[in-house]
Amino acid sequence: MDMHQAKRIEIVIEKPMEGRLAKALSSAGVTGYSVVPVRGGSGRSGPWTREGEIGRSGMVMFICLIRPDRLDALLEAAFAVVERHIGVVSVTDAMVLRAERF
Amino acid sequence: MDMHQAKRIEIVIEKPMEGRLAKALSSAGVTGYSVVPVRGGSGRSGPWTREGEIGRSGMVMFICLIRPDRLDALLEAAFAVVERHIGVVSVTDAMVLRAERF
Amino acid sequence: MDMHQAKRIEIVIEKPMEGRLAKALSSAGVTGYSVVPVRGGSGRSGPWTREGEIGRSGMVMFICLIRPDRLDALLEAAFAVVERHIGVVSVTDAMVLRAERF
Amino acid sequence: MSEILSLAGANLISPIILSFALGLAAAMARSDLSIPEAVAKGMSIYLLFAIGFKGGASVAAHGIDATLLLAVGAGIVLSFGLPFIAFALLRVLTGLSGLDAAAVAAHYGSISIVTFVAATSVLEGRAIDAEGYMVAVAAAMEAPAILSALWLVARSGTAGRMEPGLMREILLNGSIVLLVGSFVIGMVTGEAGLAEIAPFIVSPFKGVLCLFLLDMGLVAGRGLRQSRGVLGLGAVAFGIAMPLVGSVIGLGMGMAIGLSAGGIVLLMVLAASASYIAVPAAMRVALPEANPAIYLTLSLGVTFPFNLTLGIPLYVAMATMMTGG
Amino acid sequence: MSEILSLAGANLISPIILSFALGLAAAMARSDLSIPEAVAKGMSIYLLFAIGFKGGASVAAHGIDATLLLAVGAGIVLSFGLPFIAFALLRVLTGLSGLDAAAVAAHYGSISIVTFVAATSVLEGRAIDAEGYMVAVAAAMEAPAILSALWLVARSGTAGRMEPGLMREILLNGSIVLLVGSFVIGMVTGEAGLAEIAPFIVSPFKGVLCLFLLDMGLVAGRGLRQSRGVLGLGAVAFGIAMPLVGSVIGLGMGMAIGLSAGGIVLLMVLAASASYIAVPAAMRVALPEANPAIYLTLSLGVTFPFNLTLGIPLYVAMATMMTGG
Amino acid sequence: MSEILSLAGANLISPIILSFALGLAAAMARSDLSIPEAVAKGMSIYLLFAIGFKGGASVAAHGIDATLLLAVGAGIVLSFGLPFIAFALLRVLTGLSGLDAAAVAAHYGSISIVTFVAATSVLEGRAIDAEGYMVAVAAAMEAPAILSALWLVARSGTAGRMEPGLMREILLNGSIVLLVGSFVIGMVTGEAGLAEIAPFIVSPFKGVLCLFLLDMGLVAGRGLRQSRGVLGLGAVAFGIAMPLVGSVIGLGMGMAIGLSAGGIVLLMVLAASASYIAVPAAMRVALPEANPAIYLTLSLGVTFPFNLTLGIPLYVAMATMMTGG
Ligand SMILES: Nc1ncnc2c1ncn2[C@@H]1O[C@H](COP(=O)(O)O)[C@@H](O)[C@H]1O
Ligand SMILES: Nc1ncnc2c1ncn2[C@@H]1O[C@H](COP(=O)(O)O)[C@@H](O)[C@H]1O
Ligand SMILES: Nc1ncnc2c1ncn2[C@@H]1O[C@H](COP(=O)(O)O)[C@@H](O)[C@H]1O
Ligand code: NA
Ligand code: NA
Ligand code: NA
Repeated sequence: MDMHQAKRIEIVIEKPMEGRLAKALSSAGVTGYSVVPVRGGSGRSGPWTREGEIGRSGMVMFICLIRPDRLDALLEAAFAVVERHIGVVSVTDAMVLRAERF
Repeated sequence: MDMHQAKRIEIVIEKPMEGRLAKALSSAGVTGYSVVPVRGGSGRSGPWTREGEIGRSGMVMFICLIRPDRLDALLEAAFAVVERHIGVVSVTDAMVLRAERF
Repeated sequence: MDMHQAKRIEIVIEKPMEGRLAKALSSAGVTGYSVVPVRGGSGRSGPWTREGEIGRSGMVMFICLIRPDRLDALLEAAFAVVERHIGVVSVTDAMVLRAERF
Repeated sequence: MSEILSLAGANLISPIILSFALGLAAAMARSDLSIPEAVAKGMSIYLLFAIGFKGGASVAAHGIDATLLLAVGAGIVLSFGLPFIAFALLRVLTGLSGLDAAAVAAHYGSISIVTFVAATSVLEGRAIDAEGYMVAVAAAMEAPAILSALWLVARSGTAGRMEPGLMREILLNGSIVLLVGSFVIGMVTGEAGLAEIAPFIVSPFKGVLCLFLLDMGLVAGRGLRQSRGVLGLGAVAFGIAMPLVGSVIGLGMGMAIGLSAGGIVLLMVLAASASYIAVPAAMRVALPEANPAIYLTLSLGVTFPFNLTLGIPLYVAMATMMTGG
Repeated sequence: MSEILSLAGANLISPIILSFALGLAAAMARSDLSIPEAVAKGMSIYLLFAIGFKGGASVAAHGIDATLLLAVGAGIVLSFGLPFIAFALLRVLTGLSGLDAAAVAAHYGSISIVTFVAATSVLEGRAIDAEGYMVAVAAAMEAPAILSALWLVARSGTAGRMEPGLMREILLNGSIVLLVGSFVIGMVTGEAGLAEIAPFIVSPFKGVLCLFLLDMGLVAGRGLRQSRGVLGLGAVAFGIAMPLVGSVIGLGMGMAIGLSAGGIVLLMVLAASASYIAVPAAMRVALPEANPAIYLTLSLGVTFPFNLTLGIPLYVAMATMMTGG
Repeated sequence: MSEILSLAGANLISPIILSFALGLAAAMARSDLSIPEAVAKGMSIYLLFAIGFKGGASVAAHGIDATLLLAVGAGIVLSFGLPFIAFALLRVLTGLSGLDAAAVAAHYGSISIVTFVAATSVLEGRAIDAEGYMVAVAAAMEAPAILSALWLVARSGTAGRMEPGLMREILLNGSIVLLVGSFVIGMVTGEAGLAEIAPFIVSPFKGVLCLFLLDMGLVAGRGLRQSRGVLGLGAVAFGIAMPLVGSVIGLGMGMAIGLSAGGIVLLMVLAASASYIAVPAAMRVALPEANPAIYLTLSLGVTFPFNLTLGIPLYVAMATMMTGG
């Protein structure tokens, strides 16, 4: 299999900020991401869960695979959104199939 | 803690292909995987969300930890399914507890 | 961007054990984690899905970013809970923004 | 003519249509109004169960009509045949590739069960009876069109292939199984069974349909907003012409096999409507290279609203006129 | 005998049973028909709330019977005691390990609330009254069996241990809390309260039960398909013999404490039914080494359908015969 | 006085209040009882759709009252103005920072639609009519308070800023769109439309409200348990004083513009209630540094239960006394 270097960025962010992060990513030229639901968790502000909730509360997780050379642009865009908000950003080295997609 | 080398494979694939990927993985002798829902995302075909949808649309994410020497077999099986379809395959180095499980 | 070394721990565990793992993590001083739903999967005990289920069956995934020096404490705490149960624990190297949060 | 317009007008200000319009408007205006996937799916299961059961109970009450088999046969013929007409029309009206045209054609041979349900609701409102087994005809029409589309693609030499297992998947598709299953349950338990659960499947039915159409409006509106520019004028014209063509063929076949006026309307609606659930999923498996934005926007964004608002009253008017009702 | 058969026959063609059969068949045929987890859980909450509330309202209407405490006591004794009988039977009929046998035994001491609900529905259909507080007996029987199973395991020296917090978790289990809570609400607000919400918890109840049983059929069918070969003939025999044994003991206790014919049927059903929600979760915590495929398949795949189809009419026949109804 | 108490007593033992109490108690006791997010959201959509539709149908039946515009205007003034009063009261009663106080103030200027629904239910129970368009007033009051809060923060020189797009987001908020949209649908389709879907939006309404309040009790109880110690005595006092202040102002304005007794009660309830859905989300975007535990616990854990149990009967008593009803 022909594998290519990539970065995997994972951003956990509050749901009300989801649209803003999506917009920031696309402005930064990020070509693709997937959003995974987060059922609950815990942080400095204590534990939480989405059970029974109805509003735009809770958090979501963006997962984004990109070419390594575009990492900085992505992080800057993400950081501008996350900055004043709670949320977690992490980056992992990864290999991807079909590099032309990233 | 006794940790062992492993590979973590993450495959985002269209929901209608979920059953075929599962079958391909088990044919390739992959012993375990977990499937995580994907709420939405964006790619070359634009943004999407599962809100309000009722059919087998959208995507799911397979997460699969395996012994490094079995990576190629898995990737080949996965690629045969993903090939003509939209979908993203990435591989990360990981360490696992309880290697006998993989 | 100012990035810092971290470890990303991913624990797939049975839902009935979710509360116990959360408690063990917080006793071990783990400051933050997110819980992601798992829709289904496969392992030595065969394939499963959450479709149509109503009880506390199935599995959930804890994702936890921590400072590398706290990895052992976390793994010990997690292992004490997972030990007799089915479940998968993996660790990946990662970089994080805003290290003061971990 | 003026009667058709007044019928259409009355249809347009029903809670059902207005709920769809509300969803459409909300999505277009980018409101965050949305219905959770699980709730939307739950409502669709409710609607399929209710419509199947009521159809079966009605067959139990009125006895199996000699035309049952004819009607099912007509449905299967329509589902196999309409894709060819759709394909030809698409080649004339649009510049779509053979692959995309075949994928679209599959949708128009198959059916939209919600359009069917909305039509049933309109018929009830006007006290026009229809054969209960039309539900079985609907189920029979879901799948055959997919085969025609694959054949169209194979003939053109492109990539489409019959994936192993796809046929079983299509025939045992959840909505077909639920529709046929609840039809059989309704037939077996009859009026007594219906009486037991009528407060669940009859009385609140229309209200649930409103919320479901609100959701469909939201999904359709979101699709229209995101795929602006995907459809040319020719494609939009197809999305309106095709249901008209289909309905006329349905009218002819319905009269030929001797359905009641209500049954004819329902056959017309089945012929005129386009799938947006079962067929899209099958297309993603069998023809992944076809562009989903095209077939989804056409089916859900153009043809569905057309049938819901203007089509159904028009088909009712045509059928009542032709049967001298 | 022939009457039992005709009762069973009538029971078998009810929408409720046929919905279960539809789900079972669909899952066996590997249809993709499925009900979202959230909807299934929503329906179970609805059913628990409705059944609890109606029980409480009925107690408010008829006054607290002197036998209430006796009935709850009998339920607790049954729940504690039945696992020992189940365990012994399993050792005779099957080759299951002590651990697996204990885990299975816990399920049979506890109860299946849906079987209880289905039985209530059958009683209503035949106009047989039952004590409203049988709902409280059901709640009381959920947990004790788990303790018996843990004791059985501890005695055999295997790994089972009383996890800290497990007892609180079991007793404050969502379904117990909801059942008891809505029972109390029904008792406090009485007939007036019931009248206010009857269009929600009474009229559509049976219809919701149909969809819920459709889901249970899907889950059971999926389980049966995946665990083919897990159960030997002996285990299957146990899955049918144990409810019969349980129901006879329930019959005896019900008569001894002076329940009405309907109340006796419900106590028999509680004794005969096996848990498939609360107990499995507790077993995953307390006895993780026990094989869930065994206890889930037995409880949901064998005993539940047996009770639903043949068991309930049999228990009704036995109870009416013994009470001379 | 004794009459208020007896009204409050009667209110307290309604299924609605007791369901809330059950949820609260279950969460406090750390039961795992919970309602899936999708089901909770589905119920909230149902309630908004039903209440909006019924309001619109009632306007269609009774004609548009001359006071409609006045009432909407009064609502907007209240929503803009109440945050200033709340802010001042908070500075007096608590040691909250300006930022936290402003965030809390925004919640109290906006409204809780479930409190409104519960009040409607109480009014119906006592056969007190209210203007159907009060639903529109509710919708109009959701958003303005947010602007006042942002202004309060900006004045104090802290970080709050008007995020681009926030205003559109707030005004096209799902609950506003659904409430206004279904209100319009109800107005357009009128009594005939209502009759078509009444078995869905009228008969089972109260029952759904019970389950929804069970969920709110669970969420509120969980919040209270987790944020123990977050609120000082002063904050709790504010959570009870502010609805009283708001209701009195609402009473005055309602009388001034000539609403009926029922309409006055609803305006009082709107003024007295605090948002816990739309405003929290807006605050997370606009004032992320404000502590959500404070405003959520106050709004959902203190003021909501107060209004539900004691507030509503008190407001009814006040309004009927002042209007000589
Ligand atoms: N170290 C972490 N690893 C994973 N998720 C985290 C971590 N810290 C915070 N989170 C997530 O972010 C949310 C808010 O964190 P905080 O701002 O610390 O309260 C938490 O509730 C978690 O869902
Ligand atoms: N780079 C990426 N990282 C994460 N997910 C992606 C990426 N690219 C595509 N996806 C997911 O795959 C879907 C289809 O991608 P595409 O084929 O590019 O439209 C997207 O909607 C995302 O959910
Ligand atoms: N290698 C793996 N990678 C990812 N998830 C796994 C893996 N093995 C097991 N799992 C998950 O853990 C569950 C239980 O595994 P097992 O104990 O092997 O039956 C599976 O059903 C999966 O959801
Ligand atoms: Na068609
Ligand atoms: Na039992
Ligand atoms: Na207010």
